Amino acid sequence: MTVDVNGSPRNVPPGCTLDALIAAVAGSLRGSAAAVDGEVVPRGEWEHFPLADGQQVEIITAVQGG
Amino acid sequence: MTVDVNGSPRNVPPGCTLDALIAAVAGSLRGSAAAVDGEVVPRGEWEHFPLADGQQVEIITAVQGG
Amino acid sequence: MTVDVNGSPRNVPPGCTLDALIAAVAGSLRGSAAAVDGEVVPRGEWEHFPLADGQQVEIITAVQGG
Amino acid sequence: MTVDVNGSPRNVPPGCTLDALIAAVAGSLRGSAAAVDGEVVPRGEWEHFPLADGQQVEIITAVQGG
Amino acid sequence: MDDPFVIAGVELGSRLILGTGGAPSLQVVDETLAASGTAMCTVAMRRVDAGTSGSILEVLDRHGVRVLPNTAGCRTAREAVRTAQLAREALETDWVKLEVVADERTLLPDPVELLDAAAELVGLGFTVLPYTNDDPVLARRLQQVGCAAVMPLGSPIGTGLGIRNPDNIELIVSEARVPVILDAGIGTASDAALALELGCDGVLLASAVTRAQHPARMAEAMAAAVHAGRLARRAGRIPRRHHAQASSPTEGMAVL
Amino acid sequence: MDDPFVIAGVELGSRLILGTGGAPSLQVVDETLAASGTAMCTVAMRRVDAGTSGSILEVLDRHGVRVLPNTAGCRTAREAVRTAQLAREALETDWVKLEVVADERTLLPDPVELLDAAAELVGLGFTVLPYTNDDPVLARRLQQVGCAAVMPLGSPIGTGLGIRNPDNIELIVSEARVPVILDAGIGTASDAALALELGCDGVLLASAVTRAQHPARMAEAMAAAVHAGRLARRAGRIPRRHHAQASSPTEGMAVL
Amino acid sequence: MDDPFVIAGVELGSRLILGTGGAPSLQVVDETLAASGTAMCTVAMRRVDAGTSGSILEVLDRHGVRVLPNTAGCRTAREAVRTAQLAREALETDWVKLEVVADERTLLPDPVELLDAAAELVGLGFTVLPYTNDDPVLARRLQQVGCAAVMPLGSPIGTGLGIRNPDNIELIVSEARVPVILDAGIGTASDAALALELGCDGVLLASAVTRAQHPARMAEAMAAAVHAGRLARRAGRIPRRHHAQASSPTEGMAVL
Amino acid sequence: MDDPFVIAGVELGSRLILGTGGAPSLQVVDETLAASGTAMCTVAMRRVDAGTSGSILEVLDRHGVRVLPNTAGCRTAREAVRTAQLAREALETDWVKLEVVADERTLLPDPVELLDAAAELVGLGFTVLPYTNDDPVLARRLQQVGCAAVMPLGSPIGTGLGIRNPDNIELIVSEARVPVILDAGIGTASDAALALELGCDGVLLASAVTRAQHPARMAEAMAAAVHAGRLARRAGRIPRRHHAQASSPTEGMAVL
Repeated sequence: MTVDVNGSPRNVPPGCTLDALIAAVAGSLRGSAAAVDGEVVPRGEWEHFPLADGQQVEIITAVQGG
Repeated sequence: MTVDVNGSPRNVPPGCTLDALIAAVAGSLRGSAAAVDGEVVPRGEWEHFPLADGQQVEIITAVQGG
Repeated sequence: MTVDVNGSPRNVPPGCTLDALIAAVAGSLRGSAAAVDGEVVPRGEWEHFPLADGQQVEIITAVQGG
Repeated sequence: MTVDVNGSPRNVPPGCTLDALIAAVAGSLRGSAAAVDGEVVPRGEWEHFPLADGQQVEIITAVQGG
Repeated sequence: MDDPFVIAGVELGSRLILGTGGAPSLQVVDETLAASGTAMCTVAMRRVDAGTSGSILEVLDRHGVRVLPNTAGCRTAREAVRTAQLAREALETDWVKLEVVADERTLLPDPVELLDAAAELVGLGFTVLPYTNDDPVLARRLQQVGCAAVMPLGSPIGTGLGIRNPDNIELIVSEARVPVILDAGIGTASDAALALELGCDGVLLASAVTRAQHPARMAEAMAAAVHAGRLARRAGRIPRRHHAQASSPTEGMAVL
Repeated sequence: MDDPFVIAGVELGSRLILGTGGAPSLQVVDETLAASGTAMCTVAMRRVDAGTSGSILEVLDRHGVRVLPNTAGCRTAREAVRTAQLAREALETDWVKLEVVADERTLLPDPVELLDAAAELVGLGFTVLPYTNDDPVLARRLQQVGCAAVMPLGSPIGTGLGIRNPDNIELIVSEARVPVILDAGIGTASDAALALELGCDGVLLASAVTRAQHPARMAEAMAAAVHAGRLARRAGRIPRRHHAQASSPTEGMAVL
Repeated sequence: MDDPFVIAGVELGSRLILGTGGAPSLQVVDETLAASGTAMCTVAMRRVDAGTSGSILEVLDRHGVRVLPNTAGCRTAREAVRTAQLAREALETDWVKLEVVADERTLLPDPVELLDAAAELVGLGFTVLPYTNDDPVLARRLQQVGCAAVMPLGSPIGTGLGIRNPDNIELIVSEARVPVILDAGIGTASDAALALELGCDGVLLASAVTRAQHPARMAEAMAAAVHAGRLARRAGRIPRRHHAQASSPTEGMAVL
Repeated sequence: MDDPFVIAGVELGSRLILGTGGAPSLQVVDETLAASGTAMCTVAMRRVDAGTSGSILEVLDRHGVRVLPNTAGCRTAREAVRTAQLAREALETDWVKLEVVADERTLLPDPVELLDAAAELVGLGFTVLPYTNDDPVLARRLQQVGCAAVMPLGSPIGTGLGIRNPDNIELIVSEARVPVILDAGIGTASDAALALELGCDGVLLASAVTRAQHPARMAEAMAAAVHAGRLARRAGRIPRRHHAQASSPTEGMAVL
């Protein structure tokens, strides 16, 4: 199936969970977080959070900032 | 009957209307306005605005101000 | 003979007096003044002030200034 | 004989030299200096500098200052 | 007039707006109005029986000066709106100088209550001239809700500290789509001139004139200062330079 | 006139003295004189053949304006004294704006040469108006040698930076026994008003007007600013306060 | 430590808080952290794939510095709240530097959105440090809704104009019941010292260090300046006097 | 030390020079010396019997601090030269802080007497550090006659008004061929930091420390401030900008 990650379409296996996606995109779970369809998903729920086709996912991390 | 005018009780004849009260208190209708029980009464309604016992009336005018 | 006027050599007839030089250079005596060899010559003396060959003459006037 | 020291008369033995006066007034020679009749006397001359009756002597030292 | 001062479609004959508060007597108000040439003055609304006198209105009438009621003393949007409504009934004008202050000590505007009151009064058909702080963002929002002018402070009311943050005033002016009137803080004539030079369209002041040692003379000074500042703004001042530049010719020096 | 401006026993009709340097044309000088209402203007003295035109004097005559020759460009007392003498012969006035600058970059006065020149010129019967820095001690010394006025700078010539050290100007004014004229540094109208508010008796400026985008308009602005500043000085401004003070009554609020 | 700096019950080892934005490299961030001795740094939250690198966190870890995520770039309360929530999940801290700006040009806070966001985040259990303007009333309201500190600007972000309105900062300090941190506008060391002298509890700056010609040296300068300013505040400065006062004795002069 | 502070070939270990006047006791002087880390202190020369105590020298010795005698109180070149000669005999140093003031009220330097005294003392082999006003031309002349440093005031002695005219200090620095030491007017730490940021090589202050509520703490503050200001000068501050500049990335915002 396809989800939108940070504005770009990405194919993910059916049943893919959020923690897997974050790990794949960010390289690790540490220091990152995600919102699905505009709602922030608590870290504790990532493992069991199933993704659905067409969802909008934002995956962010810390960068240098003022 | 008695109405409260600018914080002090004042006896007024039964059936007294707002225009009469303003004229009595302010000396004329010009340059003054009134609120009854917290609601501002439009100038055009004064003549027919009956006062009731115990109402709170504020009668104001213009003074020097910054 | 030759005198230096405002930094340039200028031929003047023998016996030429300062008032004549100023008039020639400035067009009139009004609004101008002169120094000969560094000394300011009072207006009253111009008429009878003889110039000598090789003298340094400065003739000035008023210009726009702050 | 009498000399004026810092504005007050002071009796000193005849033949008194400047070093003795400074020592007497200031307690020591260190950190002080003197002028006699308005002239500053170099430290090296104090020992042999004879005082004369009626001289004006200023003896100064360092104090707290900005 | 080649440089009209217009608020809400009404041309005012002077860029100097006077507050009448603080004057020791109506006689002094009368003299300052004459000396200032102002076209609009503020008044406060108070209970008739508070030892007040309505005759300030007669003084303003005599000078043909427009009256601008204020909501001085109000602390909430609710109070300010009702006070504006009373003023409208009493003075038959829908113009109001909107003041909603946070406390008596600083007399600084409360941005939230001010914005709420402004929006409500615009909805009620008032021509709203809000006294605001010097925050360019709040000034922008006040315009967005429909205020007819914005009136930022130079410094707190009555302090005479002048314009403490000219950068903010310039920023407000650079974005404004309505007249900007410097309100509060003016202490002397040069402060008023500076306000116009920064691009303000007018100045509103009270204490600087009414509490001066010679109010009428200071009123005349303020009128001249506002005129001077406006002309200077339109004349295009010289740029600030860090190095000197001679104003007399550097050539043609005599050798002496 | 209830507040005359007098230098060396001569009453001048305006506290604004204009320099004519920097104006793009005599036409512009003519317009600025008319707009400013000035009563005295400075001119520089230069060689006749330096492509100069004497007709600046005609413009001043036409406006009935007093001419004040300067010694601009002089670097030593000797040069300045001779230049003043030439000016006296040329213009038949013993008034002189004395300038002795240390260098072309800063155009700042040289205190030692300035004081020497001032003393010598006073001895020669001149009425000396020295352009000086803002040092109160030098201003005092210039008065001691007999100068008819002192003319401290607000900031360097042509910079338009205004009055950089108001404390010094106030100190000079507080001690002055002759008129104090703020000379140099004025950039815009509020600077001129401030000079008068600080207690200066007049202002001398050139570039601020002659190099403005619209010289005549700025000249009018400066005239109004000087008038405003003088009136404000005499009106007795309100003291600066650190806490706000209401200009509307705090009693008699309606309960709404 | 006899003068602890405590926010929300947490003692920080330095009153200097650094932003890491603008540094040309993580190497420079590393050097500035070492030179500054800071105990807390801000970071921004951005999409992982925007060419960003997470390793800023490793640098902060290495120095044992607390991370303070910001909501830079947010224009509405909604965006800011969600960004804060993402930061909490990502960084496992409930502290947030709350920024809600009105536009990209001025980067000034939007008072209405800021206040709404602050109230909501406090309700969600965040420790909120809001970047605000210098309005004392807004600072008061931010405290009323439960912010752990208030962080007024000295001047707009990145301008280096220092503290444009010290009166407002002093007023905010005089009323504050939480730490006041001067945020934005610092250009050089004396600006930082002044912030502490005015009574601020700390300073937050980024560009002044990260964009200086020698960032690590400026970081050291800022650390010293914050220390100096705090000590000066606690030392009780001499009052400002308008007349001179000798620091050497006036008696005991020798007659020479 | 990679950034030595050298006067007349002598390296001093601190850019902070302290005056000892105004301290309530030698005990306080002792504490401030320890806290400041200064390497040179000024003393005044007074009659032995004026209830004075010579032991200030012992305190300076104990801290290994160089003594710099001043000519405070002198009004003429003659007095100042003789006072310097007495100091040389008494303290066996040919360094002198030259003060020649015009009056007791302003304590401002007399430019003419100062310059005369400086030239004579240089001729007598003294190392002359003159206290001067902020006139760049006088500073230049003092260097021309051979002074080893120039010490312009920020504001009058003891006022604590800081640096009233930074432009003049920058101008003096830009031309200086000897160390420039900001002398007089410092009120608090940020003033001292600013002096170094403007390019001064050092700061001399007395009252700001000795008359502070907690002198030793203020001494420590001044030491930190001078260090901060010098580092900031060498770090290359960011330019002042009129428009904001973000310190967080503008790309990579999440869509929330």
